[in-house]
Amino acid sequence: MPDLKPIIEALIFVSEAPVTLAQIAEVLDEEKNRVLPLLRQLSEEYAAAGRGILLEQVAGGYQFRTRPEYAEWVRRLSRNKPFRFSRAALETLAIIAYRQPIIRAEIEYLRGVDSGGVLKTLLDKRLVRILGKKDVPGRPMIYGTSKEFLEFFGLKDLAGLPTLKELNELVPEASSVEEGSP
Amino acid sequence: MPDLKPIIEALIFVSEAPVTLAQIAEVLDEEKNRVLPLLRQLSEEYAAAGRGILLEQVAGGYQFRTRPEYAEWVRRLSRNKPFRFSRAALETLAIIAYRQPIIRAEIEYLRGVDSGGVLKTLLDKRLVRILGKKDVPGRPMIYGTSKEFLEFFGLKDLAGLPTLKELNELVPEASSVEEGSP
Amino acid sequence: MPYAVKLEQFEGPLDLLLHLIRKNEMDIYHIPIAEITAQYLATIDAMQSLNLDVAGEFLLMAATLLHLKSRLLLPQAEEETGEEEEEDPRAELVRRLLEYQKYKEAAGQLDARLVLGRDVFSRRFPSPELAALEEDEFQSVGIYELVEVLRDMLSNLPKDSYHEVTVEQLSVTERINQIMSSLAGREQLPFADLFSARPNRAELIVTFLAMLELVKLRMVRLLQNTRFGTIWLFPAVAGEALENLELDEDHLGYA
Repeated sequence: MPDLKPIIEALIFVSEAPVTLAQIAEVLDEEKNRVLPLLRQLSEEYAAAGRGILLEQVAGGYQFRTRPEYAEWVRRLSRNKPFRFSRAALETLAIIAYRQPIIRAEIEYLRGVDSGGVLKTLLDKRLVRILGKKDVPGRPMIYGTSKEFLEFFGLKDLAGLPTLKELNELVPEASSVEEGSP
Repeated sequence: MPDLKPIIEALIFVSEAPVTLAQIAEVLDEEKNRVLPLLRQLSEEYAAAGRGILLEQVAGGYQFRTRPEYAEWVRRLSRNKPFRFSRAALETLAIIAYRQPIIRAEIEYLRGVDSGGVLKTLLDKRLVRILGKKDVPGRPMIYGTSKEFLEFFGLKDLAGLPTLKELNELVPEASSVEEGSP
Repeated sequence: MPYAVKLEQFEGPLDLLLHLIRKNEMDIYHIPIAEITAQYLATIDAMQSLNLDVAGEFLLMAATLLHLKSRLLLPQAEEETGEEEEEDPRAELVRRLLEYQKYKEAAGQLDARLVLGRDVFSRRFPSPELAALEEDEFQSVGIYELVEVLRDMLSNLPKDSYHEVTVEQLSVTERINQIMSSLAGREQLPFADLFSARPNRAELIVTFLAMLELVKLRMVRLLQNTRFGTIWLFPAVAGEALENLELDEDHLGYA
């Protein structure tokens, strides 16, 4: 008979949603009234001083949560989190990287949506820079990638960017299928 | 002066990816060498008997993970079957891990078979990444392992890979499978 | 059939060769090429007879083995034309086999590790604590962002509205009062809710001036959760104080 308490701890720990007593009992193949006192014990152990996590009952289940008094520290950690690319940012960056020099209208034509916001984010993050203005009516700005872009992606130069063709060549069958489709 | 250990516990708990010593020290505004012994203490406390979770050093940071002996129960809760690597994937990963930076032709010479498909799979799974292009005719892409690779295989860093045995003779067939885990 | 082996189990020709050498307990440094070639070819034949698609690499290796065999059959003296002593023709194959074995071994070691998601599990999802934080983690919006929003909205207006004569012209003061009353009793209000569905130029300008005034008077705070995200209005003073607020239009200087 294995020690059930650490198993319960592990089960609750890895679950994104709160885990119910019924779920735990089912996984362990045990009676609920054998599991419940173990949950209470676990909860008490975590509630003891010197711990950063609490076992709480939420939405009909059990879930580990950080102690509320540490919220400020947790917030600080999340603030220091490295910049996360949104899908839109990545799309735009990819288009600029591969099609530069490029103007905003071309980016938007390719993406099919307004890209001003995401362009600005990329300019702010210094991944993209303004190369100049195009000699056409309206003198739109021309965008390209920056030195920081190369550093961020660990590239020596732009020629180091893999081409789509090269990626397709990895799996010859797959690329030929794509070429054949309309 | 707040008790730092529970805060550290909360910070690691709340992160999806392993948290580095530097990140923790920055959030706490403390010297790394004041944080490190606390991390060690935490790690020992979790390693003590009766716990379902371990504090592990992986991919250059710290992360809570369930104890391996409870894998079966965790899988039961999530109703997942354990996945299996193909031998092609494992061989290719091993070659890239030990020989990086490496180009596709070198991988294929070592394996003796076309490896485009398996390379593509490993790129898709983010276990392998493109490091750039090699300065030789044809500018082939250079591959290396990712941070996810370290996380996935529970490695602290690349130096944590077991040294390649210099094999001057044949090893018995089964040994490659049974050979030790950490 | 002499070689009862599962053919699909071989990753490639090197793998198959290693298997044959082991199985026959051959000395890897002195591989009897004739013997191994025969076994190798027999295996490939078996693969083909089972209609297995034999990859080109297997055939290439077969050719290499046959070539090696023929070279070993040649009298040594005739082949030694150079001044250096010729390397054993099998040497490269031996090197490749040992090298391949090394990585095959390493692959097994990787597989034997405690793999995340298979043997050990971590919290690979954003913690509810962080998810909640990200929602109400607002950045302060400066005047610059406000003006940008104004410019964007103006540029999206249809051209003809420039010449539209508005019948009901709102004053800035009236607008301030309107904003404060829609904000009363609420914790926050999306900035965009202050405008009608198709605001005209005058409405936009009056509303913006009212907003600027309220910010200047520190009666509201404008916050944004992400750059270019929704701008939210927060009452900066307690709810009761708002209702008793008297505004002198002349004092504001917008009349």
